[in-house]
Parts: sequence; C-alpha cells; structure tokens
Amino acid sequence: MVHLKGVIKHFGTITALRGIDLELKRGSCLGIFGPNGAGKTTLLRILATLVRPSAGTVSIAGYDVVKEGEKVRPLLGVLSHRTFLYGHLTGYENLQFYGRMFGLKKLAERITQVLQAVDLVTYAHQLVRTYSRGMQQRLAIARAILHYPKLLLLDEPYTGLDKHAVSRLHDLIVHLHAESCTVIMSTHDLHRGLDACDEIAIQCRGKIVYRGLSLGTNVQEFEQLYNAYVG
Amino acid sequence: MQKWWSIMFFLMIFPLIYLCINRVFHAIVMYITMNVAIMLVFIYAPTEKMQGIVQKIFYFHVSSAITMFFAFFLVCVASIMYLWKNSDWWDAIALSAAEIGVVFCTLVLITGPLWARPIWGTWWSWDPTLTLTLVLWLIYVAYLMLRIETYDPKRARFAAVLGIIGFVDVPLIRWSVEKWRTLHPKPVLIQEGGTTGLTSAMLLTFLVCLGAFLLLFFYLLRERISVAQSRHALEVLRHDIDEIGVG
Amino acid sequence: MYKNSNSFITLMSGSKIFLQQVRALLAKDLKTEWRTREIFTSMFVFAVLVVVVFNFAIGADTELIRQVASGVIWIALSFASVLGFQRTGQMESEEDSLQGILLALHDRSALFIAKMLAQMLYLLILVLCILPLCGIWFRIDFMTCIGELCATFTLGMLGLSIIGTFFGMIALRTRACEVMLPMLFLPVSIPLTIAAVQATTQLIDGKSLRDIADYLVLIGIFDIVFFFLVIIVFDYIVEE
Amino acid sequence: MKNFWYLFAAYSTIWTALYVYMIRLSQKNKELQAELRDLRAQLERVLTK
Repeated sequence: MVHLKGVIKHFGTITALRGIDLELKRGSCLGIFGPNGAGKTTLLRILATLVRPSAGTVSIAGYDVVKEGEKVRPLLGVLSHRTFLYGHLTGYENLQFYGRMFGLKKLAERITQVLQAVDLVTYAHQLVRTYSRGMQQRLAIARAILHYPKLLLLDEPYTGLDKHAVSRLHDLIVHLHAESCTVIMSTHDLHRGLDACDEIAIQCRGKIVYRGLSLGTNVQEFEQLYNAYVG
Repeated sequence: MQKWWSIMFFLMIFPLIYLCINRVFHAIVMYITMNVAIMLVFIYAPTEKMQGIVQKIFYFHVSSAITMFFAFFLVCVASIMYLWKNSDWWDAIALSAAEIGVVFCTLVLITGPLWARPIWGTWWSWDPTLTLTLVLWLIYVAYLMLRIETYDPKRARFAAVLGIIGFVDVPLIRWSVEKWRTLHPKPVLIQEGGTTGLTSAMLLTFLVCLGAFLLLFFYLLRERISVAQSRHALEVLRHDIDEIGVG
Repeated sequence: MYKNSNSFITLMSGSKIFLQQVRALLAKDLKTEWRTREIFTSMFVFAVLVVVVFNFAIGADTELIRQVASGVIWIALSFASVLGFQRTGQMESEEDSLQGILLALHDRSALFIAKMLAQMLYLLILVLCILPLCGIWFRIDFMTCIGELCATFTLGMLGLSIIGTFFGMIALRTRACEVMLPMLFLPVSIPLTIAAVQATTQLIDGKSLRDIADYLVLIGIFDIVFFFLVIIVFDYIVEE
Repeated sequence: MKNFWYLFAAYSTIWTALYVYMIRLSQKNKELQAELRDLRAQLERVLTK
C-alpha cells in the first residue's frame, strides 16, 4: 500500500530526512515514535502530498505521489498540528464544506455518523471558535475520516485529548482497521501510542532506526528499546 | 418667565435620570418624554418663517449631535477611568458609549445633508464642522473595529488610549464653529449677548427633545453595557472550561 | 507542462466535480463573510478614509475636485481591494485550512476561481456603496451615465480581483505578507488603473460608450490575458 | 410644504435606525443571557460530578 524508497528532504541547509525506506501493506496500523525534530512531521507531510521530497520515490496505492498527486489526494485523511477548520463556521458547516469538496453522496447521514464517532453531536451547531482545544482536535479527526480515506495520516493525534477522548480515538482506529484502512500515526507519547497500533517504528534524526511488531511488547520493554536507539 | 421655565426644566431632567434605575420604569419614562417631544415638535413649535417646515429637522438633528458629543465625552471619561482603575465595568461603558455615539453620529451625518439640501442647495459642503464630524465618525468607527476582536486586556488598553485621543477632536469642532463661521449657520443656540435665536416655544421643544434623546441614550447605554458584560463573562467562562478540560 | 494542460482542459470542459468544488468553496467564503462581515466593513471604511483624506489633500475648490474625482475613486478601490485580499488570505492561513483545501481539491484552479468570484462580489458591493458617497462629496451626478459606468466598473473589478487573488495567494506564502501584496499588486494593475480612470473621467464629462470603447477593450484584454495566465501558473504558486 | 419629503426622510431614518438598533440590542442581550445560563449550568454539572 505505501512504499517509500530513499526519501530525502532538505530545507535549505537542514536535511530533515536522510533516506527513509518504508513498506506498509494495506490495513496495517504503524506508529512512528521519535523525539521532536526527528522529521516525523516532514515524513507525514510528504506522504500527504503537501511537501515535495528532494529525492527518492514515494508511492501510495500504486500511484506516485509527485506525478499523480490528484489521484492520491482523495484517498488520504490528514490530521496535522493545525485543525484545518474555520472558526466562524459551526462544526456541522465545516464538515458539510469538506463533504461537498469531496463530492460525498448522502452527506448529512455521513456527517452525523462521523460526529457520533467523535462524540460531538451536541455541539454540532456551535461555532468552532467557541470549541475548546480538545473538541477542535476531535472535530479535526472527524474531518480526516469523513470521506472514507484509504490511508489515515495522524500527526500527534493525542494533543489536547482527555482520557475519555483517547479511548474513543482507539475505538475509531480499531473500527477503521476493520475496514482495511491503513493508519500511520506519529507521536512522542510512548504510553498511549503503543496499544493503538500493531506495527511500530522509531525515527531519529531523519532515519528509521527500528522497525518491528508491537505485539507482546509492553511499555517498559519498549521504553528501554526506545532509549537504546534514541539515547 | 421664559428663562426661569427652561432652567427649571433642565434641572428636572437629572433627578429623572436617577429615578430610572430599574429598566422598566426607565423605558416608560423615556417613551413618554419621546412622545411629548414629537408632539411638541410637530404641533406646538411654530414653523420658522424663512426656512419653512424643513427647519423642524433642526430639533432632532442638533439634539442627536449633542447626544453624540456627550457619548464621546463619556467614552473619554470611561477610558481614563479604565486606564486608572483597570476595571472591566469602565471598559464596558467606554465600548457601549462609543457604539451608541457612532449610531448618533451616523444619524447626524444623514439628517445634516437632508436639512442642508433644501436650504443651501447642496448635499454636502466641505465646511469645517461637517468635515470634522465626519472625521469624528471615522475615528470612532476605527475605535469599534479595534474592539471587534475577542476581549483581551492589551487591545482594550489601546482602545482606551484611542478613545481619549479621539475626544480631542470634539473641542476642535466647537472652536471651528466660532472661528470659521462660513456656510454653517451661526450657533443658533448660544449667540452673543445670550439671547438665543429661537423663540421661547422653539427652545422649550428643543429642550424636551434633548431630554428625550439623553434618556434614550442612557437606556441604550444600559442595554449595551449588559451585553458587553455578559459577552465578557462568556469569554471568561469558556476559558475556565478549557482549563478544566471538560471539552 | 504535462500537469498543467489537464487543469486547462478540466476548466474548459467544466467537469461536474470542478464546478461543485467551486460552488462549495464560494458558499464557504460567503457564509463566513456573512457571519462576521469583517472583510467588507474594513474595505468600506478604508475606501471612505482614502476618499476623505484625498478631499482634504486636494483642498476645497470644487472645480479641481471634479476633475480628480474618478482618479480618487479608483485609487480608493484598489487600496481597499489590497486590504480585502490580505484579509481573505489571512482567513485561509489561520488554522492552515489552505492545506485542507489543497488535499480535497481535484484541480487547484478551482480555488483560484472561487476566491476570485468572492472577491469580485465584495468589490462590486463596495462600488455600489462608495459611488453615492462620492457623488455627494464630489457633487458629481453619476446617474446620467450609470449604464456605461456599470460596464467600466464591472470590467475593472474583474481585473482587480483576478490579479489581486493571484498575488494574494503568493503573498500568503511569503513571510512579509502585508508588504509583499501591495508591492506586487499595484504595479501590475497600472494599465488597468490608467484605462479605467480615463474611461470614468470621460464618462463623467458626458462622453458616450463609443468614445471610451478602446479603454474598455484594453481592460477586457487585460482581464482575459491575466485570467488564463493565472490558471496555467496557479498550480506552482500553491505547491509547497 | 414644498420640501416636505426631506423632513419625512430625515425623521424616518432617525426612527428606523434607532428602532433597529434597539431591537438588535435587546435580542443580542437575551441570546447572551441564555447562553450564559447554559454554560454556567454545564460548568456546575461538571464540577459537582
């Protein structure tokens, strides 16, 4: 589903990515762990076709990200640090706008379904400006999964979420898992990220230093592993 | 007799305002005075010989102009108090007075040309008083644009300073009326020698109109202040909810 | 050039998705603007400010002001439109929602056309509000040649919104957005301003449509050339 | 009674402007009070939980 080969990215003098090779089959859920500045966000933005790689090839679902950008974009659901939402519109109107942009059929149904998934139905008709940080993050998650994406890119999804919202996010990922939707999540929060995904990778200073399955490894073990690599 | 009558009337206004502390009573008193004012303007006041019926705009035009000056004076005072005391109540007064002041200023700028058209033949003459009233309007609209954003103390302080500086323009208008008495009519109210250019009946009508407008101003002010304060309370409440992480 | 030709074709064929996305973007812009009306009020107040300040600058004699009137109006309109483009650009970059739109966009020129139409609407309403005021302040009777004036102003506003939206997008990505936009926008809009001011002055002096036909043609060519130029180049300026 | 229309225009603008402003003000006031009450209720519910 996702193939990255020798991906390098320079921002002027700084090289954010020093050759990333990554393989991911359909329906799996990869968690990328790493300190801040390891290039996790740049990797996700390249996958989201928002940033062009300086070198290397990136292909999603068989399409090359750089050349066939239009074909790749409808398959993606992106959650970034910023919420992509409009403050002066209500939650429902934001989703309605993105729904129309993706040309979804039976939009109203889908919006209420998605709002139930993130438990925002009661606040649907309030201006997003009046939402708290956690509610905006949950609405952004709702926007990311609105158009049945094949690949979900989550950049630090846990910021601003309380205990209750985190468990809801995990049920959501499991639910998407069942619908064979691939999920790539980047986070520096070892505890909460671990039990959500089945494959883990550690990224440090622009390179993937460890790649393995998360089955059976508990948090302490993983923490030692993480410190070993990141140091 | 006529001088005694107007002074007594003027004194009577202020206790009235004090009396109207509770809203409903205030609304009733305002309603009555407004009706009395209209009745006086159209029935009691004699039509001016020279300008004819159109002169009746004078009553409301000048009384809203005076209310406008009073509003902007209040903004200046409230801004000074806000900078000194730093209490939200004064800031809410400044904001409300500015908004109502701009409403009355727009009224003055609409009724002025409407009155000028039949008498001077042009809608607008670049006359010092008209221009400076226009500049006043621009300043206080800018003041309101500054306040549109959500409540934050830094912005409120900037607005307070602008409120004070904006008010410096008002005495300039007063000075311009005396200094460059070009097209704009002589200050009909207070002429040299203290004799007003108005007959006693006109003066009485004018005073009633002025009283009615001032009452209306205070009523609007009270309403707008409660809006500003509840909006501020909402902001604070929403902030606390964020803190507790209820969302 | 392979990628751009297809955006050209989709525009021409006006495929259903393309129009749908333009409509969705436009609906979103207008709904946000209707709710706060921030952009329009700031544009209107700024235009009034420019006209009033020009009046003070030119002084009180009425004959001089009559000749300069159309120049003052057009300067006020182009400065106000610069303000308008900055505010629309700012609205997009608040929560990086431009990225969200780029992800959903089938073809990127839809964003340009939607933004241009929205800006065109604001400018036209602005003209409707400013003209009577200028009529009063400059003592010019616009009603006699209202038909031709509408034509000139619509074409002029179309030109302003095309280049304005284009430079608005560019300025959005550069660091000094507030400085870049006027520096880019005003020089490029000089031919448009010259033709439009000449056309309006002659219209006010009572000339008929035939006399100012070549000015209108010039503005028309300006609009068409820039419209297609921007459509082709738009993908590059929006790319990260 | 020749320029009666100017008089009519002036007074009608004054009345409509003041009337509209007063109505909008009281509406906004009611709305804000209602929203304030709901938020306070929600806060109480959460704090007491």
